[in-house]
Amino acid sequence: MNNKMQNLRDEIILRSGVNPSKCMACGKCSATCPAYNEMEYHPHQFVSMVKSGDIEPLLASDSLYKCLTCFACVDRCPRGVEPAKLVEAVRLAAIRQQGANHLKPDMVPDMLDDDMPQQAIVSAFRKYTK
Amino acid sequence: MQIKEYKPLIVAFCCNWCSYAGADLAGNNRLNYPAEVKIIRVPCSCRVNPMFILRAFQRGADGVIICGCHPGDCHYTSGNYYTRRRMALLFSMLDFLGIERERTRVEWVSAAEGAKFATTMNDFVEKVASLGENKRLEDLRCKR
Amino acid sequence: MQRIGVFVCWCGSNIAATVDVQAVAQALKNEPGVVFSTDYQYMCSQAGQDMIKEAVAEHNLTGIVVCSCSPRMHEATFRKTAAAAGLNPYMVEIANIREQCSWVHKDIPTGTEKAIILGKAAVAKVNLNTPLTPGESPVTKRALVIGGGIAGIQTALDIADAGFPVDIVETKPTIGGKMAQLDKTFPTLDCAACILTPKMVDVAQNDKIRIFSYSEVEEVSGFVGNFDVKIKKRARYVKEDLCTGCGACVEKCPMKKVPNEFNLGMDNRPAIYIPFAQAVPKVATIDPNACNMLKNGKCGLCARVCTAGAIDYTQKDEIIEEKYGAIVVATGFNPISMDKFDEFAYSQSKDVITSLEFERLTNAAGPTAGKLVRPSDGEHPHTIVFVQCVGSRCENCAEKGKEYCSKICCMYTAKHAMLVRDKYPDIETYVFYIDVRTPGKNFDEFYRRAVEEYGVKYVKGMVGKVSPEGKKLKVQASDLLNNKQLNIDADLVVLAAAIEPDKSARPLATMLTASMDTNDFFTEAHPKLRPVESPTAGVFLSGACQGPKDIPETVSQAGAAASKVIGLLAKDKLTGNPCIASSDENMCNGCSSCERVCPYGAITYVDKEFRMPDRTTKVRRVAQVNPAVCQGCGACTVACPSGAMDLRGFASNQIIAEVDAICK
Amino acid sequence: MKASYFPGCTLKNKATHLDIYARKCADVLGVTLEEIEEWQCCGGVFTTSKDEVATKLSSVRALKEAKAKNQPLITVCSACHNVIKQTNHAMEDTQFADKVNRYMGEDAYDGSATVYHYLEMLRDLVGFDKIKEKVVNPLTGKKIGAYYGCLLLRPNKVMQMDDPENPQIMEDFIRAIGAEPVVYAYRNECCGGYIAMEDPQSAKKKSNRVTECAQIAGAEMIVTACPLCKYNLVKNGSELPVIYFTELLAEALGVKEVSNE
Repeated sequence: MNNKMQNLRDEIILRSGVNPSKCMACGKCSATCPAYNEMEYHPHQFVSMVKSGDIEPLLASDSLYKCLTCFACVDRCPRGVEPAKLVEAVRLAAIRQQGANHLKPDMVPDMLDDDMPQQAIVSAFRKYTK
Repeated sequence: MQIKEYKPLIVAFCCNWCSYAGADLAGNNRLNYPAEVKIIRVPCSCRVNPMFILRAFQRGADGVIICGCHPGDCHYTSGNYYTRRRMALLFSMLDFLGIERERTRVEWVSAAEGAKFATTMNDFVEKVASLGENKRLEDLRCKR
Repeated sequence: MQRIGVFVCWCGSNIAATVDVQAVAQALKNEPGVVFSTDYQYMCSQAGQDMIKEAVAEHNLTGIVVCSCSPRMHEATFRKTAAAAGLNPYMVEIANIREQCSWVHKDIPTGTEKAIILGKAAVAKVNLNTPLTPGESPVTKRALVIGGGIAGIQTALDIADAGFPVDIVETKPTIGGKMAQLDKTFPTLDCAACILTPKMVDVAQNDKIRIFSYSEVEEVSGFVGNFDVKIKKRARYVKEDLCTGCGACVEKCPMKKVPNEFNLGMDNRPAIYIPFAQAVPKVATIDPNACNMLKNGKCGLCARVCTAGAIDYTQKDEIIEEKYGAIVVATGFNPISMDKFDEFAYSQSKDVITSLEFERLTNAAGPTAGKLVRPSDGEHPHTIVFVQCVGSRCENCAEKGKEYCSKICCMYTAKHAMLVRDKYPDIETYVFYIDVRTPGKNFDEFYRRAVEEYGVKYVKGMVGKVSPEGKKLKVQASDLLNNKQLNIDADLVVLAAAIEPDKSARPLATMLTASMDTNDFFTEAHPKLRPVESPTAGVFLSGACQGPKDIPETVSQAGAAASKVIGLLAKDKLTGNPCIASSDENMCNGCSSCERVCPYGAITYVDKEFRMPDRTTKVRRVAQVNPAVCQGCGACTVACPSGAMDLRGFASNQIIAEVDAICK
Repeated sequence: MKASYFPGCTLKNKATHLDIYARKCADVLGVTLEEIEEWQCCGGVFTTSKDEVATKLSSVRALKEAKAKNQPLITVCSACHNVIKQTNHAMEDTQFADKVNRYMGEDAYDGSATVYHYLEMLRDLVGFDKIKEKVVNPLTGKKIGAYYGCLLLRPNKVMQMDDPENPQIMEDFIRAIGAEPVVYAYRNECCGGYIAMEDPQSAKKKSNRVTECAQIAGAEMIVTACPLCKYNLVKNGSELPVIYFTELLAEALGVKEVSNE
């Protein structure tokens, strides 16, 4: 792990409040994840990859935007690891980079339909942009 | 008058089952700590009456440390919990009397922690030495 | 005034290299009470000991100070030497000038100075030593075993084998415990009943063993060798001595819809019942919550069909008082409740069951006569999913699961899956595991056989969600090795629930003043060297009450506990530690402070008559220490506000004398 | 009884029914809902990151106002409830609260307000027994599947509404209005949420899974507290009608015309 990755790893751990060392690799987070099939990297991989400092592939992956923040992994984890918070911290590390917003305002009109609640739009903005 | 190098006088109460054995282990491993530390063996840290500590200060001790088993490991199941509570009270009273907090300490040292015993004593002696002589409670009539 | 001899040991060069031993001996010669002082190369050697003995005779010594290695090393040696010389062994004190002086200090002046001070402290202490004699107490030669599972049964049999009478107290109507509910046992696959029931019969036929079934321990007082125990024998409304166990009443009872606890509620039993065919004692019991006769006086059918006249609706709970020399705790375990784990849909579907329920479901004496079917509709299952570690190895979920590994689940799950595949090769079996833990004789071989020979599909990963949909259980799980999420349509899901100590253990521990860990497992006196003894003298531990255990481990621990009990009961008298607390009755004001801090319950209060100066008498409540129970920690001496309580061997004035000597 | 009320953006727009009937029913049940003045959107999702301060300010303002009036804060929308309740919990951490309070003017806020979801209000402040008494049109015979989604229950450590794996609050509510609850396993799984914006296919899979599961269990109708859940289920072709719980309550209490759905 080089210095930069070490720092990023520490920052992610600090920001999320998650200690990936608590993970016992049972895979229940990935077993319970509703977005599993859309993800390239799955919740348990986020935990183990952050732990080992292998963060670059995560930053580049679309998986960051597939998490639904439904917290199933958080509540069902037997070790209290809270993978969803880790996913969010990695996502923030990605979208906080300049020009890296995942969702841009001019993309939004095409995504809407008449019934789409405001809730969806504000949530998506909060999750995908900085 | 001859100026003597200041060396603090430290009394250490060690419970027989953990900390005294820890001190023995420090010896077995030849881990140095200052000779100012003199150990008194008690069956359990809860045998240490606050009176003993006051007595030590009265007689000119500069620091008193009590060592017991780690919480949950007491040979007598709960003795060290009593120690913890009693000493919390005593130390705050001593603080009130002007005896610096650093002059008293409770430390948990297991029979396997020879190294911890030595580092604890080194640290404690250093802290007490930096405070200088204990004058507040010393009874000059008992002065050596 | 004491006449003290000081003996400074060189320990070869161990001490002599950094301590000027002659200077130490010389300096201590002038201490008060010291009449003789010398040094020698090896005090612990025969020659050294002889030297001490000669000095005692020659100088008429009353106390001895040995400046040598740690008292943990040779205190016992020098006490024996003193005794051989005709002194009380407790008139010896050791100044530790090796481990705590010569070995940790580098230069001779420093080491010598400290050694002298340590020697002075020891002399100051010996000046105040008094001869101590250990107390003795008699031993009641009878043991009590609490819990009648395989642990209690084995312990009782072994104790009885040595010729001592044993009583077993069991809360259920029969002994046998969890093992009686099991089908087969790993790793040999012999049937649990076939190996357990002969032992149960042995217990019943052993004239040294009494069984108090349907009973519980109500009160314990006393101490090692002399426990007084009250046992509540609950009314079973059947006279045990008359009932022949013929079962006519069970057959005729009209109230047939009571959930059968022996089959974990998977079928029903009548209000009067015998838990299973091989029950010991084979005596019927009436469930007062279900029996019409007991509830509203209408029925009485069982009394009419009983030719032995054993039914007695007026029976009352009975208290039995008995004395015991030793108590063995064998209260066992239970699977935890699955209420908080409903992601596995235990409360939503009858086809999601625990492993213990699965045992009953495959047991020939179980609710389905051993035919493996879905509990919901009685149909043959095609796919079974086993989930391991449900509630085990959980962090921070005290109200949900357990932090520890339950130890037995890996093996019984392998057994279940293997047996299914053996009997019904058409059934697909999946086992979801985090780790497979098989450290036992022939255990890993057994697990490998399940995988390799029986084709059980082991998947590294966990089940995340079970969703009952129509007749199927949709199981969503992770397969970590293939990095896939699996969706399996299962017919039966079996949860390997964590195990926890029986709920009766906590109140029992309080009664026994025996300590427990945060999980309510009993604590052993030493985790490695005294694994079957409780820190409370006279209380022993057998089986899963001390920690999760499988049957072979339980049986060996049960035997070990029995041997400890036999060792105790074989003694006519117990010799105690003389360094114990004692109270000065004249100073005690009966405040109970000492009683409250005593971890052993060694302190009691008596009303005692005291003669007053004016020749009147006055009755006062004063503390009394039971010398057989006190372990000598000294907590009470500090709690005592009047200074009445003191600790022999570590008396307050002795410790103060040491403090003074060090600070002089 | 008076309570502060946080309706949220969606309730003023696409989910007016959720809001209107919540107010009407509160009147009947003797609860006066006082809308927070100049409330701002909660943001839709809670940001868990410890260094996210700005995204929490709107919730803290609402909480602070409720606290100032010494009233419980009532939410109806699941998302608002989740965000505000989690924010409230985050404010109990003094280090974090210090950062937020720099934006809060003179009065600092310390996380001491109590937040109730409307359902919790019904259960804990009004009582389902009392609701039962006030029902004039019991929905007898209706088989209703409660859909909790993820926001109401999780993270349980903070939300503390009910057992997150086997919740009962909506089922009890359904019983109180005279209908029959249908329990199904996916009632606490995610509908897909905001992913509907950029990956509607993903949301469809999740939503369909929920409705299928409810349908197999025999539900005739799904009741929810979340506008986004309703949107996702309906949009993705739920064969079962999806209704806000406040609408059902209003129907039972006789403040809404009986629907023919």
